[in-house]
Amino acid sequence: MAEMTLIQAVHDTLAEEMRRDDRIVVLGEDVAARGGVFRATMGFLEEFGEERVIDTPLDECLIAGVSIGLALEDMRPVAEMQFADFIFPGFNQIVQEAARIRYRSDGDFQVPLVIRAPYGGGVHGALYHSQSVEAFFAHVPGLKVVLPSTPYDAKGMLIQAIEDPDPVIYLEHKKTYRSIKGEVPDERYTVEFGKAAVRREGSDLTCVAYGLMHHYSVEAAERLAKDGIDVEVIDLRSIYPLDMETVLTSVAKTNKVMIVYEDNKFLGVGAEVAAQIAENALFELDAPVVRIGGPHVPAMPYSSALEHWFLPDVDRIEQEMRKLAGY
Amino acid sequence: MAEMTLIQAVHDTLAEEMRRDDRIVVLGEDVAARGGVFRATMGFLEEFGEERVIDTPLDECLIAGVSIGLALEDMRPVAEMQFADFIFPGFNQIVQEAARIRYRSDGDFQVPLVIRAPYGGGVHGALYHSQSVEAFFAHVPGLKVVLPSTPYDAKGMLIQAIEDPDPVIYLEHKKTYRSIKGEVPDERYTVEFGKAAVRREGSDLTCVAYGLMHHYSVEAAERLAKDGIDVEVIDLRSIYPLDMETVLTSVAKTNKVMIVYEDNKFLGVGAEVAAQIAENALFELDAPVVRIGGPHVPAMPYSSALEHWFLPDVDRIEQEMRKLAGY
Amino acid sequence: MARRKDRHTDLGLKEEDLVEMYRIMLLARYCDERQWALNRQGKAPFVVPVSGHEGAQVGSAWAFERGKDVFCPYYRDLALALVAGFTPKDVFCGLFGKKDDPSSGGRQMPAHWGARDRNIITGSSPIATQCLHAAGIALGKKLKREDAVVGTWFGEGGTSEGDWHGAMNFAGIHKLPLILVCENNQYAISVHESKQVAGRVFERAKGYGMPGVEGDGNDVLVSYKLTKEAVDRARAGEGPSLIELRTYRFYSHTSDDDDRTYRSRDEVEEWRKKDPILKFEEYLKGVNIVDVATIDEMREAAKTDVAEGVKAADEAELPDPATAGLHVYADAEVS
Amino acid sequence: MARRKDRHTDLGLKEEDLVEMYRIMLLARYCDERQWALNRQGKAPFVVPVSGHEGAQVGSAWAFERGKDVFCPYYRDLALALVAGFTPKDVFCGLFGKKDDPSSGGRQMPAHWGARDRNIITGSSPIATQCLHAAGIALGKKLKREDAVVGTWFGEGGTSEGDWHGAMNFAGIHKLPLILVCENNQYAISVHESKQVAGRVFERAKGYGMPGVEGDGNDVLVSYKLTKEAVDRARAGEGPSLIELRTYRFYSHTSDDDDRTYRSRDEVEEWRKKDPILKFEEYLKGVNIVDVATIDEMREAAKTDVAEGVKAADEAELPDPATAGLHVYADAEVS
Ligand SMILES: Cc1ncc(C[n+]2csc(CCOP(=O)(O)OP(=O)(O)O)c2C)c(N)n1
Ligand SMILES: Cc1ncc(C[n+]2csc(CCOP(=O)(O)OP(=O)(O)O)c2C)c(N)n1
Ligand SMILES: [Mg+2]
Ligand SMILES: [Mg+2]
Repeated sequence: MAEMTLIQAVHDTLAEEMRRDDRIVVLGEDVAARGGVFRATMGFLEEFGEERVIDTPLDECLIAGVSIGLALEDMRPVAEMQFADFIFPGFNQIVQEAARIRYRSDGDFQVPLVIRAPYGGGVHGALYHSQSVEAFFAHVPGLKVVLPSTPYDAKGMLIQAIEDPDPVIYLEHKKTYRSIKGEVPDERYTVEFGKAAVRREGSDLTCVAYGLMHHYSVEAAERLAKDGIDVEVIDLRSIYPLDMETVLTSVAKTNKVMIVYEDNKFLGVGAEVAAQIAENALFELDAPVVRIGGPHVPAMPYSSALEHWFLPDVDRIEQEMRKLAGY
Repeated sequence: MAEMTLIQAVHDTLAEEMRRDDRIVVLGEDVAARGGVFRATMGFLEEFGEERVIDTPLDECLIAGVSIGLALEDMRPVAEMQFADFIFPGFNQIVQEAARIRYRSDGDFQVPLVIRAPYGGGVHGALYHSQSVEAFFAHVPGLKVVLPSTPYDAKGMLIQAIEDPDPVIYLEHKKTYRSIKGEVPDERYTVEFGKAAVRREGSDLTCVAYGLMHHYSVEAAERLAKDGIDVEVIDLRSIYPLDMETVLTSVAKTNKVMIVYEDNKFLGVGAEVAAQIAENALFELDAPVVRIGGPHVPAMPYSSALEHWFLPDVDRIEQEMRKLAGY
Repeated sequence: MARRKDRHTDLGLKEEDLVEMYRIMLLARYCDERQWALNRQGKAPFVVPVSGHEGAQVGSAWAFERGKDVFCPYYRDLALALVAGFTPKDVFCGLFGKKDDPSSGGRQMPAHWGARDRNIITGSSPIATQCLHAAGIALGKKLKREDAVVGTWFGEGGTSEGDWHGAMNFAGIHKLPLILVCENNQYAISVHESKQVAGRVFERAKGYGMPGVEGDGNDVLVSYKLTKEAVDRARAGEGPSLIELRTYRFYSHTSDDDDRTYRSRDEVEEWRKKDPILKFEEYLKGVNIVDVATIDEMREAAKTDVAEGVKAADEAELPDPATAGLHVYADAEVS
Repeated sequence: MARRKDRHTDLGLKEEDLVEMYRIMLLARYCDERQWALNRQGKAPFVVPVSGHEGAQVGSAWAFERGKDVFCPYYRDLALALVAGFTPKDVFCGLFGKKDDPSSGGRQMPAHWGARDRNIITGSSPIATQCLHAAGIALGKKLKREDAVVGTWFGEGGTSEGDWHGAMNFAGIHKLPLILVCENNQYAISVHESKQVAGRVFERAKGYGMPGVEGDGNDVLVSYKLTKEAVDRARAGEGPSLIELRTYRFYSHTSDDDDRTYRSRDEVEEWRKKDPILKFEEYLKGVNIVDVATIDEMREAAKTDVAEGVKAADEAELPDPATAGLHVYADAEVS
């Protein structure tokens, strides 16, 4: 057991898995000589050689398409998209090919592929280094979409993703990379997809979040706790499969629910969570569902003042929690 | 006033507009010599010449990107994506460029661009000629997404789209092309975006739909009417901007609501509509919100038996309406 | 006399090879004619024709080693699929959307070839995506030290997509055992080559650091020769090649198309005279491998095979709608 | 003596041109040095360096007609932006995310150049997208019968994206007045050209039916010459060209990068000796346009201009958060 940052957990786990399974190949922009712009593959080139650690051309379509080919050859590609914002040239390959190959071939072919990408804002990344992309992919049957937000989950879910016989979009929040530390067991373990984690138990209201926003939500909940308001905070971790059971159980207990996410609110993940609550727990609710999400603006601006305007923060979450608790 | 099919309305309107405004250029695959694979631009090459009716290479990224350039030059490109399913190679240009140019330049540049695409299933198109893509684009601030489902709207909304100074994704349901006929006034008119149409008034329950599904819903509602159950059917027409006012007014009246769409249910448009109802009309509801959407399967299979399994039809909608009415 | 005209011996092709290549070309042609007839009868809603491309496809596919090399074709490649092991029954099961369709069990449109046991990688409708899969598979073969070669086929329209560019670039950088075969029939649906391709397809190879050649795709031996040389180079570790085979499709793009809006009847007539099957028959007769009688016999046999395939496919079962939720993920049925 | 060495007169460049080109190169260099210093002081979170590219940028940009032609640059093009009309104050307003940043009013990261009134089209971070905008704009110019020429700039890494392929293809097919300028500095962040580009960039031009040339990007006159010839051809209706200017960046990719992990200090040193500014100074001295004294003077003047720009930008206002919801659509504020 060691305490480490989230990025360290990603790095160490990936290295461990590559030592165990030589079908694993890492590919992407700057993953080899540079060890990744966030250092997720630092030292890999030296340890695993340039056949298993491949600097690709600057072409995300290529990264996705070549990875699919490798997966079809029963390799275990772990592709890195340098920033989630740059995944879109590969959108067609991911959505039309990776996601649909098992289904369209009636189970004859499969694509055991992991695509890792750093996402999320609050790092002065402006419009093109701050985006959240989970909603696009979670909408696509055939893909799994996970967003670990603790070092523990980063490890367990990365191993799970590599073992998964289907394509997994594995998203890492940039701002959690070094700011979030936690204990990581030395032994190998997996974290099952489709199981949310109750990060804080509470009885007064349910707050559903994931990624950076779940950390902010826990912080906000602690503030309310001082005033005797007990918030249950759920970290979804996996968007597809989505663990609505945990959410609905919590809502049945607290009768109030809010969903916090930094992606654009409209048709973001919170829309699906709210919809499923409206379908399945309507009469459990004592207050309208509350969603806190990014404004309908094309991603976060650069200048600090503007960025702050966009991104939900602990203060705002706290405020909304108090409002909802007092409803 | 003439009765015509939806595709005829698209064709005639586009031709009319091109006669009025020579900044309009049509471009896409097979739009010139072939007049479009659905004949939307039949005769255009002859009338407007090859400078204004451009057969592009087979590259949707190019179609989107070149169109953006034309729009930046103050032309009025109307691009055709041959099938909505093939829009994804252009996803990056549409989402990252067209949608964000006004915002990122602080209003210095704009992209008055219309992208037309036939979408939707029930035409033996299988996985790659049946898809619904509205949810992907409606999630992206900076884009407008409209889906006219009558010849009247097809005309009014196409003119509106061309006049709109921002990028508009204009989606035409393939199955409505020739099956849906209606009166179209000769004079020029626009249909404002963000105004839903109440296609059938009713007091017992609200059914929100768009595209082909709204026609099916009206049909199902007529069946219920025979038994004295009065369904209000709303055709959203425009997904962004989204007219929740009309939906909420209706829900306040009927106290029951269902949403019907053929796209994959998870994170499809119905999720946002349901979420906004849960946020704003929770206590108006006498029954849980119901969503009917495509199953979590990578688009429609080919074989008729399988296709039928996927696509919501009048029978299924009727069934669900009866269930909800009887709740 | 015959010696002088013999072009196949130097290519390492035996008489049996030629006869089998010819037989498959006939099978493909008759499958095509039959599927059009079925379409007119209302029994096949959607048809993708191959006629005209048989020489390019059979010639190029023949250069690969079945059971070892990998095929990443596109929808036009009916004749290629037959080389790789599809039977007429397989073809028509696909056409009718039957459960026994090896490609997809009736899930995909006809002509979306794929079958793991025949080393044909599942294909989709979006153009040119298979080129990158082929590059990835070729990389996999290289990393695994297997001496298999990968082939990918596409129309000249396919060269416009970014996927093709990426595959060319990656194959060139990593000297992958990948053969990229362009069946240039001069039209992408209605769009003429001149509006599709700036420059010439095969001339692009140099800019990606690989050899590029062009040849008469309606000559099955030329198609074989150019591809075989490339496959041999690839197997020897000398990297990828681009091959442009010039050909023509005799029918409309698909049964949803009507080519009269964009191709003159004269042009079509002109190209029908260059029919790859007739051309090959002339050759086979010239080198005394067949005569008029054997040709008739073989044509009849092929027709019979096709008819039997149609019958078997017609009698085959439709997929069970209860299976429509399977194979979205490995681990769960969805609904 | 001087005559023999005169390379600029034949190019149609006057003394004033050379002096102005030199001045802008200096401005760019000092802007760069200043932004690094500000970064170290914690006053600029993000820096994109230009040093090393000044010759390629100023030489190529100079071949265009300001006020008429259109620039579609990429983030590295600080010196180009100065040619097109940016001032040091503009540059530093961008660096500090100030309201007066002409590119985006502080919304985008620094170095995302754009300004309608200077004919610089707004740029984004996703690589190579601007190449297709440039093609579309060039088509627009052609349709409108304006004799403007469009230029687009990108790194050799940018050639890998499908957008670049599409722009080359479309420009070639329609003989667009488009100049594609590759600033090949041999690295895309850490990825060496050999892992990025199969073949050679300029050799790809032929496959798209256009001329392709390469030259020493560290020589501002070579950069000008090759581009000017291409612009003249384009303006005469002879279509597009691809120009590869070989150069090097002196610093890390950005302030978030550390180039010591992938470039040897020797290699960097080697290229610093080929500094385009020193090279140009040698030339200017050789043809007696400047002497040591004028160089000193001009360097001091440029430093002063940069310092004043920094000061003005420092004093400029930050954007008002109340404006953050504006300009999503023309017709509405959103929240
Ligand atoms: C990404 C994408 N865009 C458009 C289409 C529609 N489409 C299908 S085939 C075709 C033409 C292909 O032409 P070519 O590559 O030359 O092959 P050919 O049919 O001539 O053999 C087009 C445009 C598609 N299937 N995929
Ligand atoms: C689509 C996309 N993918 C990845 C990136 C990240 N990225 C930014 S710059 C860069 C390298 C670009 O290299 P090159 O085009 O050679 O230009 P240079 O920086 O060398 O001038 C990369 C990979 C990006 N901005 N956009
Ligand atoms: Mg073709
Ligand atoms: Mg570079």
